[in-house]
Amino acid sequence: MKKLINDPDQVVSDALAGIAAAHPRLSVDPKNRVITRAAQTRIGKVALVSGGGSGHEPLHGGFVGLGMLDAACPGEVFTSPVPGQMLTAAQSVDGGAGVVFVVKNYTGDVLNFGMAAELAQDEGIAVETVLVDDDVAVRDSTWTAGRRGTGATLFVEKIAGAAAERGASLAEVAAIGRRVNAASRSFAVALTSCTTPAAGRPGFDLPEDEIEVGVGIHGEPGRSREKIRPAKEIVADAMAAILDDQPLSEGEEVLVLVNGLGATPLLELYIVFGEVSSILGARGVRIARSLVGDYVTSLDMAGVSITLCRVNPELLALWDAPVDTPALRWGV
Amino acid sequence: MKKLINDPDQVVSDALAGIAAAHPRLSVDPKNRVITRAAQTRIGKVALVSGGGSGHEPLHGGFVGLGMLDAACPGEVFTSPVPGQMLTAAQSVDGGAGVVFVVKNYTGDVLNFGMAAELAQDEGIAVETVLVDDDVAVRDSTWTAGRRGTGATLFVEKIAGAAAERGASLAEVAAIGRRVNAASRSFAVALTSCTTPAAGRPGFDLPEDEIEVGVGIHGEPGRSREKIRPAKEIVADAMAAILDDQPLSEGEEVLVLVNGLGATPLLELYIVFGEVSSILGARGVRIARSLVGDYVTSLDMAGVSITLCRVNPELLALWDAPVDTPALRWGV
Amino acid sequence: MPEVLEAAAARDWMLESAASVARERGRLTELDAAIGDGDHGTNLQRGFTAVVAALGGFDPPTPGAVLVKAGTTLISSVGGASGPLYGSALRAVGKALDLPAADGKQLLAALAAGRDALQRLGGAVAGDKTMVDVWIPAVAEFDFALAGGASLPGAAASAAGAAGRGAEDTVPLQARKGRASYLGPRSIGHQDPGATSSALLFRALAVVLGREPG
Amino acid sequence: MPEVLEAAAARDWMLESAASVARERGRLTELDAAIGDGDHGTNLQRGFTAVVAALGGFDPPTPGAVLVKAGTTLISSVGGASGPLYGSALRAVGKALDLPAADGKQLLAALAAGRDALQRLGGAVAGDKTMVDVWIPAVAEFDFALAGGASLPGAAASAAGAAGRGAEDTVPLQARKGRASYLGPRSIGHQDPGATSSALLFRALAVVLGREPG
Ligand SMILES: Nc1ncnc2c1ncn2[C@@H]1O[C@H](COP(=O)(O)OP(=O)(O)O)[C@@H](O)[C@H]1O
Ligand SMILES: Nc1ncnc2c1ncn2[C@@H]1O[C@H](COP(=O)(O)OP(=O)(O)O)[C@@H](O)[C@H]1O
Ligand SMILES: [Mg+2]
Ligand SMILES: [Mg+2]
Ligand SMILES: [Mg+2]
Ligand SMILES: [Mg+2]
Repeated sequence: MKKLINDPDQVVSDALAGIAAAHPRLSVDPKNRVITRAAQTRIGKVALVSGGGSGHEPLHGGFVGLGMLDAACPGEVFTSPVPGQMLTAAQSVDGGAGVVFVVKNYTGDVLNFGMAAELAQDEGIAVETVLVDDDVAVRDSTWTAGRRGTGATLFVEKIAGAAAERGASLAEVAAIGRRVNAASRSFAVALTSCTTPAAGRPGFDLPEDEIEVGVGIHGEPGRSREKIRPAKEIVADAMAAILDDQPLSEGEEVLVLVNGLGATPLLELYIVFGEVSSILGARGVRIARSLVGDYVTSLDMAGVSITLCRVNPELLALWDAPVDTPALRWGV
Repeated sequence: MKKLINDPDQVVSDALAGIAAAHPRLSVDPKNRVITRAAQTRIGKVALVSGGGSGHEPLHGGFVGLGMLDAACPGEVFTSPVPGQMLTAAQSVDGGAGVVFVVKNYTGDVLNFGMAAELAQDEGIAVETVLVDDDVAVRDSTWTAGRRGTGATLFVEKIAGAAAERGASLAEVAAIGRRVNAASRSFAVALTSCTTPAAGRPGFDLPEDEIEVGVGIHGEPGRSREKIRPAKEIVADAMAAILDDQPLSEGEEVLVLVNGLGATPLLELYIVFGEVSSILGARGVRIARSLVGDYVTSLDMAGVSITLCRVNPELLALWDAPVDTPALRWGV
Repeated sequence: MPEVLEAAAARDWMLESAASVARERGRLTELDAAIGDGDHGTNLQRGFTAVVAALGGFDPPTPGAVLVKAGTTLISSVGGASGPLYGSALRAVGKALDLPAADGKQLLAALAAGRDALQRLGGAVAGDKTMVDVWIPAVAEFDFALAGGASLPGAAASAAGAAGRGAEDTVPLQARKGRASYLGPRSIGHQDPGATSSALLFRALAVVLGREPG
Repeated sequence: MPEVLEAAAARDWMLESAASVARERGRLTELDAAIGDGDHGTNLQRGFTAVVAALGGFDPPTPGAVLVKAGTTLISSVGGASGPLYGSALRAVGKALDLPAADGKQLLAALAAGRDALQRLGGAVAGDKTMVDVWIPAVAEFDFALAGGASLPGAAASAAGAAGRGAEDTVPLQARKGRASYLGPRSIGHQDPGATSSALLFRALAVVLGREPG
């Protein structure tokens, strides 16, 4: 394993020090491992708190700022944070209007955020939880822990964050977050696994001519293993999985996220985006807005995830609202 | 080689199609391979044109837009564009006030942009060329082709672009670009090589415990090969190379770019930034502004480059001026 | 050999668990890398290191207090799925041992409470390829042994054996809970990391209760 | 065998060059991967494919027009360092052959003009580990052979031999121009890709001039 780190056990602390130094508009509590906006929450504004295992940067810390999250709680690499972190975060950003927890649907995150919600409510903080589960590679059924939360997290945090900034109530912000999640679908393909500092070697080994299809963002193997094929075919399959699950009809509008998993050149992401856009174009589906780049990563995994979110003018206006975070910035 | 591509010979064309689909505020000429702003150049505004081999995305196409470049000319992967591209670009973006070519110092780029400048001048377009050569890993002497242009290109394009937006003259814009280059220094370290679609295998092979120190952005080996060490030590050496070449004294202000070469997790880049900031802090040098992320990449190379640019209030104001491009956006 | 579990033995159980987690860290992480995300060993090592620290200088009158403290510490230091699950289980065991010394029946009831807390929180049932597949047979065997007249150490030893077999028996199962469930049929053929670490905890209990007092 | 170079032979020279570049593409790219950026073979293949297309249906009265066209095409299709360099060199050769048929002396003068254009544009001198290290000895040998009474094909053959040796002689050199110079001493021990492709061009000329007319 070769990494630009000092010590596998210090990765998260060292990175937090760098985040603190790089982003004056954020404030980092290294002891409790909480990243908040430097500015206090406006009284009466609903606060958004998210978090999860580290290794997905810029998610979540890179989305803290005006118009998006109020706080992020980074856990160890690929390990959900502990309830104490979310409690500290909720206490420090609650503006009296309550706190929305944005939680990716993984057993660890669900359990830890769940305990944190109880603790926060005991402290008199109103908490609503929005569960993100957009990954269609996982069949949602009694046979699994349910769909994973992946790329849609960015859409939920941006749009719900904008609603909160506009003064929406706790129930409204949570409702919008849930609507965005319900309107979103994702699918990911990996060309390589990734290596956590602790494990020191890849989660799985892929031959030079094979890819993992339907992977998550934790280096776990995917739904199946296939031979590498032209991007056109790989994207066609991923889009089919998404569109089978959520058919889109002519004239509908979507947000598109073509997301690099960490080690994929932007040049390739643009090739993927080109294929996505011609598939949608052929169906008469309009790409209202899009992002191409690394937003929800899996350490040094090479691969791509595609996320679509069906939007209407209301959600689009919230998407376009000003945002000022390390990873997303416009309108300011 | 595993890549998300359709055909090694179609990589640049396919990516251009994706860029066109992803960025409505850009206009892409696929035949001549020129990326321009969708909006015509304001009459009287100096136009900035850059370009170079592909594989460094978001450089240069991702820097086209308000406050930065007017046009970018992507060559084949790691191959400088041909003079005809820059001529077409200059003709389509010249606002009557002349065109500045921002050229990274590589023989191929220098020769092709040089020929393009002659052709453009024959067409009656005034051209000034700003050569970027910030990489201190290369000893500038009669013994080499001179320093390579790397991370400082972003600083030059942003700051000179802001000056042009403010109505500076051709000579002034070129002069500011040259000042930024003269005030900038870079150094890069690679943990892996990168693989061009055409070559199909890495430019060099690195054992699991070795790194290449002083690399460029074209997968070429670096100045020397060393054992992997803690990030703290690797960064200390890189900073020493930079600061030996351009000593910074207490109280001076710098822009800092901690740039991923393509396959480096953001988590690691933040660790590197933390080390950079403590080294500068110890010298009393203030980080006025910073960027952490992938901006000047080398396909799927794992590694990092560090660029410092000494700034004064005037340059800082130009840095802070509004910019609206796919890869850099603020103030709008 | 002790016929009751006292506070000191409860502490020893946690220290022995910490030691064996440290020994098996690599294996637990490897098992998790195969069907999860490769952090189970690191997670538990971090957690039990915190438990050892928390128990240092803490000596309460009851075994329950020790285990509640250990569980709370795991919840606040592990994260992941296993932190809340083990934390809640140990807290439940501890809450049922709010007395100076627990005999076999009392310990059995406490372990059953831990198993129930685990299932309540995680919603897993037998055969889902989780820790539960160790807790259920281990507690049942503990019960069976006592009923058969076994001593406390003897029952703990039998339970540890059942726990080990339960962990091995997760190999052919398809996971229906936790990360491994994402793999669907591909989760078959691998031993569940959490079941494996649960077996370590039951083994640690047997080791501690099997020691000659001294 | 032809004692003069006419337009048809000039075209054949370019077609033969295109063919050998296509054959050697992989090797040229590998040499470039070792001390450059691994695109030399692809660059020249792209360029000469364009040259072949440009020369199709184009039949001018002079060999010079053919080579000027070829050079211009390389400049507009190759990019990189080699595009402008080969393009300018061939254009210079062509400009010096503005006549229906060139004899040995005239071809020598034209090749010398190409060499000079190459050096003027790139600023490289003998020993810098570039194409120049092939052009200089090849042109010198062409001159020497003619002076020794060799026929045009004979002089071209000798020049091709010298070109091949010149390419091999770049192995021990440390690059002082182009990307390879970034490697400093680490560029020693590798053959220069551009020198290698230049040797292919001189070999192609010898092959074409060595053919029985038919
Ligand atoms: N719903 C659940 N009920 C019981 N045990 C579970 C459940 N989900 C996961 N586990 C256990 O947790 C173990 C994984 O723990 P760990 O790797 O530390 O957490 P994470 O999966 O969050 O990385 C699994 O091997 C499994 O035994
Ligand atoms: N200044 C120069 N003068 C002459 N030849 C040069 C010079 N710089 C580079 N070359 C030649 O160009 C070759 C590399 O060509 P190519 O790989 O196509 O371009 P690039 O280096 O831009 O990738 C080198 O092997 C060398 O022979
Ligand atoms: Mg985990
Ligand atoms: Mg090149
Ligand atoms: Mg795990
Ligand atoms: Mg090259």
